[in-house]
Amino acid sequence: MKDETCIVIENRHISKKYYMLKIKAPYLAENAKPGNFVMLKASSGLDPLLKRPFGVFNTNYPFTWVYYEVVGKGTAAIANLRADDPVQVLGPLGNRFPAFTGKNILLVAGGRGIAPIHYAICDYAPANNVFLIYGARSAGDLNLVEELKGLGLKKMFLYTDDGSAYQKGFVTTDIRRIIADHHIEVTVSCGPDAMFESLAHEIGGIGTENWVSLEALMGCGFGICYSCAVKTTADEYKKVCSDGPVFKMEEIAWQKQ
Amino acid sequence: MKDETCIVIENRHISKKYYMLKIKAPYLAENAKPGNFVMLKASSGLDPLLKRPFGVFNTNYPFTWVYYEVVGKGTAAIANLRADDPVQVLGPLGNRFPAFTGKNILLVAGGRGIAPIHYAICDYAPANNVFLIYGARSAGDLNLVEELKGLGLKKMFLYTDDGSAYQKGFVTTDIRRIIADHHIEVTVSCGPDAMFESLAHEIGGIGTENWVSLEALMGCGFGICYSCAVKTTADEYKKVCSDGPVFKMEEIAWQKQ
Amino acid sequence: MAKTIDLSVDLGFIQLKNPIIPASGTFGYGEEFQAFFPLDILGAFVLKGIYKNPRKGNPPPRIHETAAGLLNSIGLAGPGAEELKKIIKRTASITNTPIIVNVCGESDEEYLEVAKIFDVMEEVSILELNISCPNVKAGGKCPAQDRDHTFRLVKQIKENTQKPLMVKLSPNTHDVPAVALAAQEAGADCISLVNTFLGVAVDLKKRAPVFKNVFAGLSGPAIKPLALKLVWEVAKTVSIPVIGMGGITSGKDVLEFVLVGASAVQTGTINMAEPCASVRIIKELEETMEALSITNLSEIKGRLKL
Amino acid sequence: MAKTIDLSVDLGFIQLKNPIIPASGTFGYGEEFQAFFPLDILGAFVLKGIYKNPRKGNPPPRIHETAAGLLNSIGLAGPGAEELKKIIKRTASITNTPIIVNVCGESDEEYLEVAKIFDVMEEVSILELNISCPNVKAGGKCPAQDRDHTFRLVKQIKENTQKPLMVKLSPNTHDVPAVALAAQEAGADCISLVNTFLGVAVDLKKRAPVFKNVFAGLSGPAIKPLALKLVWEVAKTVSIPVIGMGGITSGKDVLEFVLVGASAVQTGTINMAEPCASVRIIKELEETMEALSITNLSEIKGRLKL
Ligand SMILES: Cc1cc2nc3c(=O)[nH]c(=O)nc-3n(C[C@H](O)[C@H](O)[C@H](O)COP(=O)(O)OP(=O)(O)OC[C@H]3O[C@@H](n4cnc5c(N)ncnc54)[C@H](O)[C@@H]3O)c2cc1C
Ligand SMILES: Cc1cc2nc3c(=O)[nH]c(=O)nc-3n(C[C@H](O)[C@H](O)[C@H](O)COP(=O)(O)OP(=O)(O)OC[C@H]3O[C@@H](n4cnc5c(N)ncnc54)[C@H](O)[C@@H]3O)c2cc1C
Ligand SMILES: Cc1cc2nc3c(=O)[nH]c(=O)nc-3n(C[C@H](O)[C@H](O)[C@H](O)COP(=O)(O)O)c2cc1C
Ligand SMILES: Cc1cc2nc3c(=O)[nH]c(=O)nc-3n(C[C@H](O)[C@H](O)[C@H](O)COP(=O)(O)O)c2cc1C
Ligand code: FES
Ligand code: FES
Repeated sequence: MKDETCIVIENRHISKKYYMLKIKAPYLAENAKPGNFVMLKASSGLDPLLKRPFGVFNTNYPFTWVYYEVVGKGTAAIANLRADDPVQVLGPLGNRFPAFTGKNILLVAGGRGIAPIHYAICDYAPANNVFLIYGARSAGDLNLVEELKGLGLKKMFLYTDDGSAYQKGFVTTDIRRIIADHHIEVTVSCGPDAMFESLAHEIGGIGTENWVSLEALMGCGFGICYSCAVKTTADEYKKVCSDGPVFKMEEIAWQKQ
Repeated sequence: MKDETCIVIENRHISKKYYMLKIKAPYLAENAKPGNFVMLKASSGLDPLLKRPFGVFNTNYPFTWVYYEVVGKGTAAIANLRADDPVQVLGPLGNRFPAFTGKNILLVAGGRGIAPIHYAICDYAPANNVFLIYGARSAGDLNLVEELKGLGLKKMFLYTDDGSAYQKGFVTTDIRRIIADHHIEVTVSCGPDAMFESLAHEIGGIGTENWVSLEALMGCGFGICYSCAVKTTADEYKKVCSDGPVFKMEEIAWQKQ
Repeated sequence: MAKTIDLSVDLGFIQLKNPIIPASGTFGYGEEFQAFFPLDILGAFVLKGIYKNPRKGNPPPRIHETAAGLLNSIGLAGPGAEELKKIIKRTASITNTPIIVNVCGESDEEYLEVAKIFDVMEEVSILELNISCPNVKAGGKCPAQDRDHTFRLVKQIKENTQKPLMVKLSPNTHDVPAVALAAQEAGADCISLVNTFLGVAVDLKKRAPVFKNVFAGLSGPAIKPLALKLVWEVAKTVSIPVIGMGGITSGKDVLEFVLVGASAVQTGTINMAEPCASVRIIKELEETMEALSITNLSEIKGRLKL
Repeated sequence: MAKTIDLSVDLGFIQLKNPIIPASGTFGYGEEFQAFFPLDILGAFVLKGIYKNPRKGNPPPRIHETAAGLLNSIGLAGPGAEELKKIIKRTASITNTPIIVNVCGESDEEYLEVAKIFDVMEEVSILELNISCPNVKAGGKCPAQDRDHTFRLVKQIKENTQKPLMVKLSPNTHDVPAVALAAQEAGADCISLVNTFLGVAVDLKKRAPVFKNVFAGLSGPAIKPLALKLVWEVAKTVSIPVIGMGGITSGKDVLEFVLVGASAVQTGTINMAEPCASVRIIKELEETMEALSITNLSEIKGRLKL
């Protein structure tokens, strides 16, 4: 991991509040593994003060891509970046998705959770049978479908909560059937907390090996501030940034469970 | 005066820490008089918090130009603006340089003080005999000389403190001789406080009508916060933003005097 | 905007059309803002603090920007009470919005004198007692630093004036809720807080404090979390209405202060940075209330779920 | 950089190679930063606060960003003293930079117990007493809020330990210089300040405080003017060295704290935002000293021209 000033190559508006940032970050591009994340800050100013965490969407030396949604002042500042602007980059951070070969893997993404899942697809597709469930609030939140089509997925299931595009429903709507139909052995998911809670409820005990990539408020991103606590089933706190962000689903104490 | 979001047309680096900002600000361009200033802020963020004051360099409906030097965080943020960016603009503010016809006028500018003086030249040159003394620390601080040449000045006297360009000296070095030689009746100056102090010493009592355009730390720019106090010879404080920024030289209590 | 959203605020002794009240020292004498928007849109507004006699104020520099904050040491420059009376008549002729006079004094006697002058002006709706003024007889301490002094002063003013009295607290004291309680017990009709926090800035080149008085008052977004805490503590303690302030710059900020217990708010530094801030904040407040299904501020006032 | 600039600092009981000391809770256990720069470049560093037993810390959210500031309510999560001993041995094996242990306790007894544990470790150079921990027996009040409690606690620790003792003050008390003086009288070798300011944040959607404990500690650039004031007041009051902190993000900030009287500084929140901040700040400090013709910090320490 390195704390560097990198250069913005492109900051493309995708839809609604979603953007794709491409940065020139050789060290990051060389070292980031699927599941890793980076901390970004648009300027060296004092407000916003802290960097913000983002999953690695993809890398291609010397470039790294980040797919993000504007939700507050940190992401708004990042959305204002333009080609040639400097950006503060700390990474790669966190653990990675486990490696698999010859498995039937179901990836599950909710909204911007597609970011690390995209990188996982790139990693898994060549040597596994990879399926994707991808859902979001509505049409404009379900982006990058064309890009996903080129990644060698066995099958893709797309949902919007409001039915404004593809199937109306949630990522959990048909998941048990999909798992059964395709003899899924492993699931890897990323999305909002509410999605994880439903997921844990649906597939928690059905025998698949389930991995999740969590979000949490992060102060530092590398394990020193204890901001990013998540409760485990052992009734301890783990640090999402350095113990995760990838956890076994059963390790986490989901609230709804 | 209006508080508006305007659009940056161009933000050109001139030399060292000097820039020329061109904004599309129809109301301002239509209403700004020579000597007026504007308050600018690069973004709607909270740090920097306040707008910063700048003399109007020129206007040409619907455009306004501001010539500025980066000295701290407010001007640094403005220097980062690019074409099409929004910029917060409050103006026009303050009083104007008095109007003259048929006079021998000497304009005196120190460093970035050329900004309002430039606008004054545009205003005075058609109907008066206008002379300019312009000085700055060194070569890279004495900018826009070519632009000034096209404004119809009778004569221009250029100085650098360190002699790295033009005459070595200060704006005060030959001022008494210049006033005598060209039968100057009116002087109008803008520059740093130290320049005013020397000027007041040199030409305070020699019979010319002397006007100055002051700088001060400004909180609001329109007279409500009392931040921009300047001591007068009547031992009162005046507000640079709303009583000025243009004052009679003898009204101000110069420290060195 | 949906008709159903009601921004009005009832302070008991007065009804305001909305909770937005530009704060003393950051809104001039009101009339200067008429160039930007009609004063009629405001809930009320507070005039710059006034002493009996004209005051020059402190030598410059009088302000210094810090990270998301502003230090000021204006020194309460002003034209004196007689001149302010004229200004108020002028301002009152252009708006019906309630005018609040920020009463200052170097001694209890001066506070009372100033209060009486404006108490008899029908153009004035509320007196705000600025108990953060350094008191010459108390060795430069201000009444706000001392519960007993606050009680004495407020009582004396209440006994000699008719108008509703808002007492403006300083955060620079040991036990702010105790001072608030003293003000309430002495008869205050409502409390406003916070005034600025004492801070210091250093001029490295001069190796000297930026301000001649060394200390200056910190305001702006930097202080918002500290102000929210104090407003919450005071609102829990007193039963009279509390007017919250400190770093408010948005409609959301207003709702945060209302949730911790403020009946209305004052907006300070933002008026300097953005003269039209009031227009924006009122609009944002309405929009945010609609988005959060709040139809009236009284629904949420002090209703922080613990 | 010119050879003539000497960054070293003499605290009397220890010599530091420079005045930059990352602050407790913002620098982990030191070793995590070795990935970014050699710990040897630092003047010293303070480990995350430690209690006797492992602590889980508070439920999330534990941080909330405010304008140029950070509210935190981590709840002093940590592995307990025994585990920390192992970590310290590991860290000490990679650097000679003095290690400072931030001693916490829920009671005076626990403070003493923890202090004694680290007092006997040769790898530890200084004990920093974090007197801002809520004290279970004192109804949640922390020793730092009370002069007498501070005196008692510091005296007890000094009588039972050998290492230099740094007492870290809270700004959330009536009379900070008085508490500093009490610590000095009880035998403290130096003072550090400020810890975080109490603030509140509101979650509008939930209509609840952001933090379960309601209050959280404000740090970062937002508090710098308030911290400079308190450091100045304390440095004027005590004769032992003062370590200043609160919002430091640059070499210039360091010099401002030294001018108001700090012998050295601690850097907090900036280490979270920018892990390499120490490298940059040391470089900026050297450059700024050169630009201002300061060859040694002792030339300007406390020399604010009034
Ligand atoms: C490991 C990790 C990977 C991530 N990857 C991506 C990604 O690839 N793309 C993407 O768009 N986003 C991602 N996020 C989320 C992203 O970090 C946040 O949206 C961002 O930090 C918000 O910053 P802000 O300043 O814009 O919002 P703020 O102004 O800080 O916050 C706006 C609102 O969002 C809430 N909030 C912010 N962050 C979180 C969070 N992490 N959990 C819960 N609530 C939060 C705040 O409490 C507040 O209510 C990731 C987060 C983590 C921890
Ligand atoms: C009426 C008026 C017209 C002006 N016109 C121009 C112009 O045309 N072009 C231009 O480049 N600048 C002009 N200035 C100066 C300009 O406003 C300042 O340089 C700017 O506000 C600095 O902002 P900052 O945030 O970059 O610096 P800050 O970070 O605020 O300050 C940097 C340093 O400069 C000092 N400083 C800042 N402003 C002033 C000031 N006004 N007087 C004395 N010290 C100050 C600060 O105390 C600090 O030490 C004008 C000022 C006034 C009042
Ligand atoms: C430039 C300036 C002048 C002020 N003058 C006064 C005053 O005359 N009387 C008063 O009670 N408060 C005065 N204040 C304090 C404000 O009214 C308000 O309490 C404080 O700024 C906090 O609010 P804010 O953070 O929204 O600015 C002044 C504040 C500033 C910034
Ligand atoms: C996340 C976090 C954790 C902290 N933990 C501790 C701690 O364990 N012990 C302590 O004495 N201070 C702790 N502090 C306070 C800092 O050491 C420091 O006093 C404070 O943050 C002010 O400095 P700053 O503004 O530079 O951050 C913590 C601060 C933060 C932000
Ligand atoms: S974000 Fe700091 S420990 Fe995880
Ligand atoms: S800058 Fe506010 S009164 Fe002049």
